[in-house]
Amino acid sequence: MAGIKTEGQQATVAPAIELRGISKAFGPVQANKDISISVQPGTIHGIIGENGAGKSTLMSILYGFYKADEGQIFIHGKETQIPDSQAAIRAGIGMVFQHFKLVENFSVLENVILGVEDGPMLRPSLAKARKSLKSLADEYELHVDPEALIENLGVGTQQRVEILKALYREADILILDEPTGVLTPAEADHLFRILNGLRDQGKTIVLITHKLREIMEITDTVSVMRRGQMTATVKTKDTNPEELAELMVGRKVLLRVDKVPAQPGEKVLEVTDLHMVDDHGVERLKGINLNVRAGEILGIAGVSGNGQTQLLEVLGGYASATGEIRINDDPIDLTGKYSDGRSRRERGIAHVPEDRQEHGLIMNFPAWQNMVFGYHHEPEYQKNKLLMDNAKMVEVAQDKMDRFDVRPPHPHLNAKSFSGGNQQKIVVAREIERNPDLLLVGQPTRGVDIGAIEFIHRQIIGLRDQGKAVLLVSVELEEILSLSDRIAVMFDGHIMGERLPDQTDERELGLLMAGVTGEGDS
Amino acid sequence: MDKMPKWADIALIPFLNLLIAFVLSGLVIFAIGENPFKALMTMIDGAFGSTYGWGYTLYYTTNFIFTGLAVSIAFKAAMFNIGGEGQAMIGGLGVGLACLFIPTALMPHWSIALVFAMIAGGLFGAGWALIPAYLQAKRGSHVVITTIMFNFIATALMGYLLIKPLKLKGAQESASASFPDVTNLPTLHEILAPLGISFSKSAPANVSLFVALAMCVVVYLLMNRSRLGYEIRAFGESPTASVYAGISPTKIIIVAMMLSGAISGLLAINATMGQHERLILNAVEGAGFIGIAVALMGRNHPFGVLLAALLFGFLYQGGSELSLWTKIPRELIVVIQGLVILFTGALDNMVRMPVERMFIAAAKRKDA
Amino acid sequence: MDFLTIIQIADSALRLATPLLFACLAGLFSERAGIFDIGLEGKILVSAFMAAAIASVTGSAWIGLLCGVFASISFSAVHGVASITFRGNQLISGVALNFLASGITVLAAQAWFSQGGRTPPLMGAGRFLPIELPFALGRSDAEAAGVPLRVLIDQANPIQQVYSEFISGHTILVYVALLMVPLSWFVLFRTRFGLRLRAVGENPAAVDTAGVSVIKLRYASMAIAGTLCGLSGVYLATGLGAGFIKEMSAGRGYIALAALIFAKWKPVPALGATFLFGLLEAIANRYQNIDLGGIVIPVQFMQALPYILTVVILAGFVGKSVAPKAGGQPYVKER
Amino acid sequence: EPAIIFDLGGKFDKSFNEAGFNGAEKWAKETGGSYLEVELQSEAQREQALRRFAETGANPVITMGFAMSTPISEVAPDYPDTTFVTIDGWSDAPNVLNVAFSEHEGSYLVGMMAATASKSGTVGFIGGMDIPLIRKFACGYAEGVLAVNPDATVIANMTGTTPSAWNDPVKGGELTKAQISQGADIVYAAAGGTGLGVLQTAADEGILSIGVDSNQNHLQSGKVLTSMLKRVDVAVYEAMTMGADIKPGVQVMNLAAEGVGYALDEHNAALVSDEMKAAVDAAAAKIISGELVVHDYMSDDSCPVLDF
Ligand SMILES: Nc1ncnc2c1ncn2[C@@H]1O[C@H](COP(=O)(O)OP(=O)(O)OP(=O)(O)O)[C@@H](O)[C@H]1O
Ligand SMILES: Nc1ncnc2c1ncn2[C@@H]1O[C@H](COP(=O)(O)OP(=O)(O)OP(=O)(O)O)[C@@H](O)[C@H]1O
Ligand SMILES: [Mg+2]
Ligand SMILES: [Mg+2]
Repeated sequence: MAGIKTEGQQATVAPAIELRGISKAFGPVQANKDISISVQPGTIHGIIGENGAGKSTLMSILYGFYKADEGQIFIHGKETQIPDSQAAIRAGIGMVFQHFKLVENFSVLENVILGVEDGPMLRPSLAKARKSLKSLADEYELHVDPEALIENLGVGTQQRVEILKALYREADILILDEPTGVLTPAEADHLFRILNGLRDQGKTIVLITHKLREIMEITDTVSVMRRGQMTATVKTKDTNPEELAELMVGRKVLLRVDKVPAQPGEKVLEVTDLHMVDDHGVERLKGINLNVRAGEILGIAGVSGNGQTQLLEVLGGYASATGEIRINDDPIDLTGKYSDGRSRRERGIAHVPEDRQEHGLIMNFPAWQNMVFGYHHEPEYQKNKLLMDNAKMVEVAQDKMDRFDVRPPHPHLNAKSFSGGNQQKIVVAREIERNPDLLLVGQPTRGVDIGAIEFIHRQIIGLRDQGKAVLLVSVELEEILSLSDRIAVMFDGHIMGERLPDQTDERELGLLMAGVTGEGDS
Repeated sequence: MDKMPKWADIALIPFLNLLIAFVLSGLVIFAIGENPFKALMTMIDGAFGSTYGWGYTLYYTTNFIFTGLAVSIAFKAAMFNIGGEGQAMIGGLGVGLACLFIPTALMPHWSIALVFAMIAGGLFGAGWALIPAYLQAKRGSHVVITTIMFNFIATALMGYLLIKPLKLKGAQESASASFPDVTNLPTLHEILAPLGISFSKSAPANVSLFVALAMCVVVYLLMNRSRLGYEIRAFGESPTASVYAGISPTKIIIVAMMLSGAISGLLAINATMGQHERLILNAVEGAGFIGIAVALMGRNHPFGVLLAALLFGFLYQGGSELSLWTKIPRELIVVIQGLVILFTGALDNMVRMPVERMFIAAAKRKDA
Repeated sequence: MDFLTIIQIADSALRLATPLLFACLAGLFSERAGIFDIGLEGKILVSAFMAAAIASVTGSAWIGLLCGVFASISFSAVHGVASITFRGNQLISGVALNFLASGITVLAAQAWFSQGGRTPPLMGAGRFLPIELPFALGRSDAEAAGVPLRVLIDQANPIQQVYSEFISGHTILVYVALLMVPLSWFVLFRTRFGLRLRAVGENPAAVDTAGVSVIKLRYASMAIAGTLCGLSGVYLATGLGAGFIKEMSAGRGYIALAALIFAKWKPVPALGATFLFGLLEAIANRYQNIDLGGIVIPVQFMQALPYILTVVILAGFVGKSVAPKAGGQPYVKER
Repeated sequence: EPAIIFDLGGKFDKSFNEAGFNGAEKWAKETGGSYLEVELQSEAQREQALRRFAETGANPVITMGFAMSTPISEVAPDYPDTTFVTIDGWSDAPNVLNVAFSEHEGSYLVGMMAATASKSGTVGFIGGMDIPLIRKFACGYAEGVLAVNPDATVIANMTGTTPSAWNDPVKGGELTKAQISQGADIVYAAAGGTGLGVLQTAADEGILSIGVDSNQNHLQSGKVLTSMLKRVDVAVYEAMTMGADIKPGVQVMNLAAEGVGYALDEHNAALVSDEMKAAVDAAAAKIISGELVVHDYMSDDSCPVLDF
């Protein structure tokens, strides 16, 4: 691990980046409030904070993607106006966004030169880029086939293209927004090697991440953001994860969940040799075998994109597959007439989807209509053969919202008007209150604040304690470790192996997640 | 936190949109050398100044309620059905076939004929929407383009039928024989006379108006109170979430489009059965397209559609009067229609953004 | 059907394909930049009107051309404001513009010329006249030989027939349209501008973060689309026809869109697709009720054939075409 | 106050409707009177226009075009005090005057002229919407052509089957080109606004054309052989002059009544030789006297000399 450059040098050199009093509002939301920060050249600076704290907004302002309402930007000590990305690029800033900004059906080369072509004709630009790409690749261990189409590359490679893009633009300040969220541990290590190499060449790097481990491992300094404000900037070597977590949330955080040992009963869910091919003809599930018993939580760990989403989709009834799935020892229809969400619900499967806004809720429907979403056929919500009973639905919604402490408890408010955590509570309330035999839960606490996380975790454990089966998918290893009674790790459409939470650790799981099998695994 | 109160969304914004469209239309009238205010007075007088005017205004309104509701249902399912014109044309074919070929013995009274005609018109209209719907659902062919194509195909088909098989022998015009008298629907004159209200005898507004009003209620209940309506709206808002909830996209696309086509097809009971009493070319007169403007104006709400249909009924009848009494061609209403669609539909944000900002600013001021 | 007849039908097809080709390329630039344009129809119409009106007033087809193109660009600009600046629904904007065009042209024509919504017939320099290419058999050859041109061509060798009938004798705009095909290809696939334009239709965020203005690019595409679509209308009114009549675009904008899909958003196939539709129209013109050994295909079927074909193409029976990914969506910054 | 309703082609179609318009204008200028008018925009408006004019007390209400037959039959009984005039249409109602033209006779004459002027022995006919009325034109024309040159070929095409066929000059032009390539060197256009495209293209391609309804010789001066006149202007003028005193029934506008004829003016003087004129006038005299009967397609829906 690289250390910090000598203290003396830092004092005399102007900071690579200095932000003063940056504020930015999106309509009624104040995303950044009077933020000041400075980053020394040749260092890696981490930024952490809860979801919605304003990290990405701040960095997007630096990259000219948004314009700050107020504040100044200094680059290498000079005040710089950054009205657009072109200006940022001129100022030597490059940014790798959380969601890559690549043109899928263009080649690597075309993506690299886009916006910095040398003249009106393409050919000379391409030729030049081809050459410099080669030297960049050698210099920084960034090997990519320049003629390959982006859509044929894996995420790790795509990220390398993004970094190449920045370097080709001669950036000496590189911003990376949550770069490791989509990477396997091995890929992440490779990335960090590259970043260290860049720092050694004198480049300045800003790294946004949610993972305290990464902050501790690679950064020189770290800033913490909370609710649009910068709460602290400290030297990494002077701090520890507990302190950072406290700075992030504003109070002491208990990272463990209390629970009694599981009392597993009958097999509720049994999956045998499940295969699934997606719309693009790619096989996403390659023979999954697993089971969940009544009264236990099976956690599925894995880097996202390894088939967990597809597994939930198949179980939830909105993707077809081959193989066998049994509920309470009864096979369910995988392709035919009864392979839809409604039939699955009738078989006692409830489902908290991974993406509440894409799947779990209709954002423009009021809460009361969302509270019956998926269950709108149930007799209790019907007034007669033709019409639904709106009054009853509002009443039920009100009751659930009260008990799940959804704030504000107004059933007539549209789903989009609730904060992420409260949206999640609406979904959890709806699904758990069905009292299902099997609960599928995907990323239950993604983008949810600590308080809500605790509440939701308690609900899930409560359901288990009532003797229900729970299948939990999460990319957060901590969450998996603290909630699960058994852990299965998914990689590339396979279950790599199963572990018991108290007999494994993040390190071992991380290896499995990267596709490295231990002894006794498939 | 909502950015705007609901009344601003359903009343203020459409009003402002409409205002801009009308001011521009006034400028157009001015630019072609006519007096916009006189033109407006002519239109108002022609559309509302007599029971004759009302009769035509309501006749057109009836057409637009049908097509407006049709477009709005498809809109709710996030389908942009531009095929109302063709669906109404083919609905007319259904109505025409029913009136011409169902033996009058089976239809002893107009009310029974009306039921047959509604079924036939609805089925034919729905059928004409089925292929675009199926292609959208199963093959992802954009429903906008396919429905436009089906409008052209419907025109060609009707042209063929009215020149060859259905044409009245010996006649010059491309039109079918007149329908049997028993299928002729009572006009407002006939309906209101027993109540002691005298209404112009010659205006075409007929009992279909009440069918249209009933359809508003039916559509309201369907969309806002029934499971199917719930599913259609859910699908329209978020297809991905609907799949999660077990709502079949294929089913919703096909059902919503067919409902839309069926209601478009019902237009024919007003135009073909009620007014012309025989099959002619182009009985629809662009009502299918106006349905788009009506649905946009009415915010896809049946009650709003009703109001917007009345507005367009007024424009249509007023526009006809304009071309009778002034030198302003009837195309003026096409211009107004274009402007209304542009400002209520495509340029909605031009008004909405500043109004929203105003409300946010006002809210902030109140908080402070 | 003899060889010459085929050539003559092809000749007619080329003329009829020209407005489609211009409009199709217009749609190509627009949709490649991520903006759906069902307003092609309206733009053809306004430019046809303006071109004819101004040409009849000034007596110059070229001034008519400029004004026609200007009118079409203005409509494009409105479409741009609606769909780029105000992020409105592009389909609705297109529909609205079609309405506007169909009304305003008649209104203006009536106010201006009082001829029932049409412009006066264009004479002489008010029209683009056919150009006789060197070595082609033309009117002067016929006069010199003292026989009708038709006879002269009938007697010529096949190559001369193709040259004189099919290749020669079109107005300049036909050749411009053909030239636009390689030009469009070159601009889109060989220049910086083309790269950015295609990128903005696939992933505008990539362009934006690369420091290039999405808005400017999209407006540029609108301007190009406006120009090309304008030429389509100009040709219709001052090349193919001799004046404006109401609704003279007659669905060509929609057919052009269909051709665009058929051509998978590529310039050279666009030529093929529009020529095919032109050919269908030429055949329907010439053979009204086609008798296929007992079964008579009614003329209405021939007229509807382009539309039916479009549906078939859209249904994917002729191979799936994938539209530019960002098509139809306004660009909103997101991370 | 009289009223006139123009058909879909509009009053400036340089053809049928414009002839009616000219008649009305002539009346207005001579009497200083004013009249109501409307140009229809759609099929569905027909009845409304009739009723509106009748309602406001216009008398007579003159309608242009065959398509008014049914609407007039529908509306006329409701307004017994109004007299309706239908030009080209037909209604049995007691308060309707049906004005019927003998287009076949006029077409016969221009057919003779076409056959005389043709060098190739092939002449063309381009009709508007394919309806019996237009076939009547075509049939008379073909008879006239064959009377002069029994070996001649007549190529007949219709522009379309919907009302838009009256207003499609581009298609008219393409049809003309097709006929030229089939050998035609004279084309007779009976197609309303579409005919403008025919005349234009014929002139561009260096062949002669024949206009219809109004005198269209001036449209392409020196390139239009003649025009088959259908004196709609006379009919309208007379109806307006008679005002409310019109006698309902049938008014036949044939050659004898000078309802049809051919146009001769300075624009085509050079094209019409004295012999041609003499032959045509002789035939006209025979038709008037009844010695020569031109077949009327509409009498039996068939044409002995032409297949459609
Ligand atoms: N384009 C936008 N329009 C409106 N609100 C926005 C926009 N972008 C961000 N916000 C809001 O601004 C706040 C800060 O968002 P930002 O994305 O900067 O947070 P973040 O710290 O990056 O969160 P995460 O960890 O989830 O990436 C949030 O409340 C977010 O909803
Ligand atoms: N576009 C509109 N124009 C005029 N009035 C409207 C419009 N939309 C709704 N309204 C009126 O607003 C009131 C509320 O309508 P309604 O309860 O049906 O709204 P909604 O949007 O269907 O709400 P929800 O579905 O949430 O119950 C009713 O009186 C209705 O007639
Ligand atoms: Mg972020
Ligand atoms: Mg040629």
